[in-house]
Amino acid sequence: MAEPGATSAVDTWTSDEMMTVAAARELTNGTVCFVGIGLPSTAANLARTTSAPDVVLIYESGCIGSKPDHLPPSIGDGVLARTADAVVAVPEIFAYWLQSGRVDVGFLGAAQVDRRGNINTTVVGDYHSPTVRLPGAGGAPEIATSCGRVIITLRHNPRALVEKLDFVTSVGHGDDPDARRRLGLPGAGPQTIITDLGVLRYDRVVNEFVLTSVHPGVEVANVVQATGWRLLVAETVAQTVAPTGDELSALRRFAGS
Amino acid sequence: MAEPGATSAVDTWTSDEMMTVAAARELTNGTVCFVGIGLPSTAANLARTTSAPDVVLIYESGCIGSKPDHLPPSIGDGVLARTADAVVAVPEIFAYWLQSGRVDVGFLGAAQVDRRGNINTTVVGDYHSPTVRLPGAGGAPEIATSCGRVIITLRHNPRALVEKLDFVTSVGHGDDPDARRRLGLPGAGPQTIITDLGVLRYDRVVNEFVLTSVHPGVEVANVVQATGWRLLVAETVAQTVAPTGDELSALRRFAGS
Amino acid sequence: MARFTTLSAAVAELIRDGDVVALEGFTHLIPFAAGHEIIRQGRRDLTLVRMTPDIIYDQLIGMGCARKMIFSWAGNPGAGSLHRFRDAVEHAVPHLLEIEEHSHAGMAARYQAGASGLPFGILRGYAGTDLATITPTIGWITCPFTGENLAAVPALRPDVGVICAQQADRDGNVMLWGITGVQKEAVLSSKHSIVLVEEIVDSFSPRTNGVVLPAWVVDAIAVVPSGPYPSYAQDYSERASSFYTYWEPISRDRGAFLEWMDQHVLATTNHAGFLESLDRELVVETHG
Amino acid sequence: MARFTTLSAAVAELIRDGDVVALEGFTHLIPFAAGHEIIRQGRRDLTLVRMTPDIIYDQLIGMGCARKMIFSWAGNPGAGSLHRFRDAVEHAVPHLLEIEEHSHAGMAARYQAGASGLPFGILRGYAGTDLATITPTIGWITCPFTGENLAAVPALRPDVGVICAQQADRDGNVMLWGITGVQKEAVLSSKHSIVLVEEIVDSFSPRTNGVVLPAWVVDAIAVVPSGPYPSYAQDYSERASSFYTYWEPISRDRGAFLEWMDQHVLATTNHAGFLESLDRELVVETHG
Repeated sequence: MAEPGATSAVDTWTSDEMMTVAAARELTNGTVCFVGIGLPSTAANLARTTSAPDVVLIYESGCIGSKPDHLPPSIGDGVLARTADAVVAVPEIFAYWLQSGRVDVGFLGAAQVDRRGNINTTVVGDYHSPTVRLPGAGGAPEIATSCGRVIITLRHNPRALVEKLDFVTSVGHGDDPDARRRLGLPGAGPQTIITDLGVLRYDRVVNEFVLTSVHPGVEVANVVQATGWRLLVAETVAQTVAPTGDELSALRRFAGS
Repeated sequence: MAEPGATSAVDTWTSDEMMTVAAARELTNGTVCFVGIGLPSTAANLARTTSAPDVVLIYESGCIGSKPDHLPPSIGDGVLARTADAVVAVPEIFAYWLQSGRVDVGFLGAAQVDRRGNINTTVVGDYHSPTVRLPGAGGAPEIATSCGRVIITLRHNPRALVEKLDFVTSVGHGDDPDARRRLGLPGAGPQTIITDLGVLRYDRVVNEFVLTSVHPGVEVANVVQATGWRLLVAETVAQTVAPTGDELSALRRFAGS
Repeated sequence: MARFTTLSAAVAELIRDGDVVALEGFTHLIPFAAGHEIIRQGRRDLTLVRMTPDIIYDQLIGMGCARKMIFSWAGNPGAGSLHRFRDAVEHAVPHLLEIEEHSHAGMAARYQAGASGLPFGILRGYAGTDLATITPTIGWITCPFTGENLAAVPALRPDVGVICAQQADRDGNVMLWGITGVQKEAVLSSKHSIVLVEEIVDSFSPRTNGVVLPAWVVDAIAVVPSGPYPSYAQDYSERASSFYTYWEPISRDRGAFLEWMDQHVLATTNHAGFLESLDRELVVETHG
Repeated sequence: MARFTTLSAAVAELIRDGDVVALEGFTHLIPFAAGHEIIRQGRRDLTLVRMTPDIIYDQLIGMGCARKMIFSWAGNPGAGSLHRFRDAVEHAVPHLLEIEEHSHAGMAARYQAGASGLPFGILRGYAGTDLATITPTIGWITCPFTGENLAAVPALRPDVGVICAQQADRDGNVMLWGITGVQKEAVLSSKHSIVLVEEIVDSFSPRTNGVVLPAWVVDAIAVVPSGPYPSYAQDYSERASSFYTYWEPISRDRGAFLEWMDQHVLATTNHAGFLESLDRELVVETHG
């Protein structure tokens, strides 16, 4: 985790801002990062404009090394192409850049995630008669397959962090610690889940995500209650360093411009 | 075959010029043509600058629609890229443009060809202990596989038009009229062999190439003697129309400039 | 060989009821105008193919043009759901929509296979997912050299591929640049193609990620300025992000949706008419 | 991450005896200077990979650097044979050369598979040819959807990929344009890469078929003006076709070949020295 810097924290920030800042801190300089729409793009660009100026952002629209000066509302805005080191076709971005194993970190959102980091972005309810039809897979299954590691971000509630997924769109650690090897998934899979309440890290021994950090103002009990499975809690739970003034001003400048 | 035009023939031309002119006449306007180095490139460009201005030349170097103003000595000269409608990567030219079945006519040269239009450009003698090591396959096997039809050009002698190939580099009609279908080769295969002595056309019924035309000054007997197999001769053998003055001046201007 | 025509004539001639149609575009250069014209001409039973179906596919579905959709991510990017798509899948409104869903990598491999004249493409993906269970067009293949098991997906070969590009030259060659998505593959994998361009130029300039499609792989070219609106054409316009949020409440309500479609699509005769029918502030900031 | 260095340092650091090395280039941008440097440093037992091995591979073979060659077309384009290659294959001079030969389409598919992180690629080819008999790296695979039988070829993953490009920027990004061959794939499939550039620029301009390789996929960049000579760098030089014909009688005679290599490669310390050692008329018309 990057040092948050010496600037003192400020008092007012939203839990979404805390989540974004915590995600940005996961990226160190030089990391090659496959960036999805929304929070991942915000977090990666926050890292790029603060602690990790040489982070490389790859967008599935084919933009490699984009350096946008404002937050693009989609993953295919003109600013991403204009500021990229290279722009390539979409088949190439998935074959030559993602599948090849060149990406260190993939960011994924989720409608549902389970204790092993498996992800559902397809349906709530039965597939053939869904309660809520979600957008579907997009780039996620192969991001989960091929990135060096995956960071999952989502808002924490029992309908999102669930005991059992309605549909497995993207594989985290399957059902057991050996599942990825058995399925031929080369990346290490999800290692971190960052929510608006805290940070969960994958523990290979118990083969599930364990609460390791709570955000300022959040109690461990809150997080346990907001989780749909019996959440394991680390022996020592840290308190996430609050967003610094530098982080917040960079985030707000970037998102607002 | 394109009309040679009204201009009267001139007296002096080489047998190689006759061969090139005869090959050029095979291309009608709008034909998409996959062009190899040497005579094919000369013939295709001759067609483009005379009878078939809208012939589309594709070079395996990735140049699509090149319109060179002089004969390039290689298939990758700058003039081919500078005058192309599009330049693409080599993997793309083979996958999206050749294998896809978008090319009407492929031109192939040969060190050896047999009566069924199978081609050897690999070795003379035994593969593992060759008398002459030739350049190898290049683009030929898949040109022979995927083009709508193939035109073969080579100088006529019994060591080139042989009873049995030393090595099958590219498949014409295999051993029997059904071979292409059985092997899954979508194009119609070689339909014409143009040499410095005459023109042979593939006859599906007898499953071999038949002499249909001799160049001016060549006797049928000369051609039969210069062929390494018992050459079948059409009932009526035409005489190839001699190169016209227009064709010769275009050819010489193009090749010489 | 490309012919210059109107969009309306191109749709009338090349797109038929029951066709498999790919209107491709990856955020950039989405052929909205073509989708509207398909709606105006009342096509039915289409199989709609696209990696990222967005508002224009939502409109085609809501207006009853589609029998099936083949896709990998269906949403209103940055704004929310495709409510007409959801209504069709969740409640069979206006009628049942068959779906065949893949991942982006799988769809890209399918287009590549189609453009390459191969029956299938391969990728490392789908293993362990439920996609592999519910989508019959996901298969498996073993590497003959390493024994690795990989996913196989069949080639896409749409009847008609429709894309937007920035420019055509007078010979009918087409050029697009910037984010070019799978548009080259959509054209090269389709039996026929329609290209909407911003303008006709005497000659092309080199561009970042410039893609030129020669005239002989294109069937019809129509000049439709701002044809991608509310999407954009790089160096001609900006993405009208406000339209995507404006659309969210309209699409949520089927009545409001139908009224809007009546007023802005069915009651207009072409894309210029559509753009004129919109509130000026929705258009003018991004599309001049 | 790309480091700027000299060609001699890059070869010394990255290319080792026994390595699989791809010096790619398709007529255009052939890394001649890198081949000469490998000869100067006396590398041995290399497996040389290239679609179109030409004079520079002939020189590497004749000088005893190569144990094996993986290729699809070995000739002196427009001029004749590779006599040193032929001497190795026909008479084991200077020693036996193992060969593994494919078609262009097969080699391209192998590079694509390597760049894509796949163990193999597929193509419609080789069926009925003797290539399928003598080359063990040609296999077969059945389409799980149509039952069609297709050729399979294993991925290429060279230890080092070496290419020429026109430009690098100060951050180490690399740009090449014009005929770009399989150079992107050669770099992306290789474990390490060396790029020779004509010059370093502040920023890139858009170019026809412009390919940019980001700094983080390149290991070493060396500025070597006219590095491709007698091949060329579009917009910097023209192909020195006269060199290819000049070379034919030299390469035909092993004695003349060795003398020439001594004088022009071994006795010079770098590419500038090599160019100076040549008769002026061979160089000046095409490479200024």
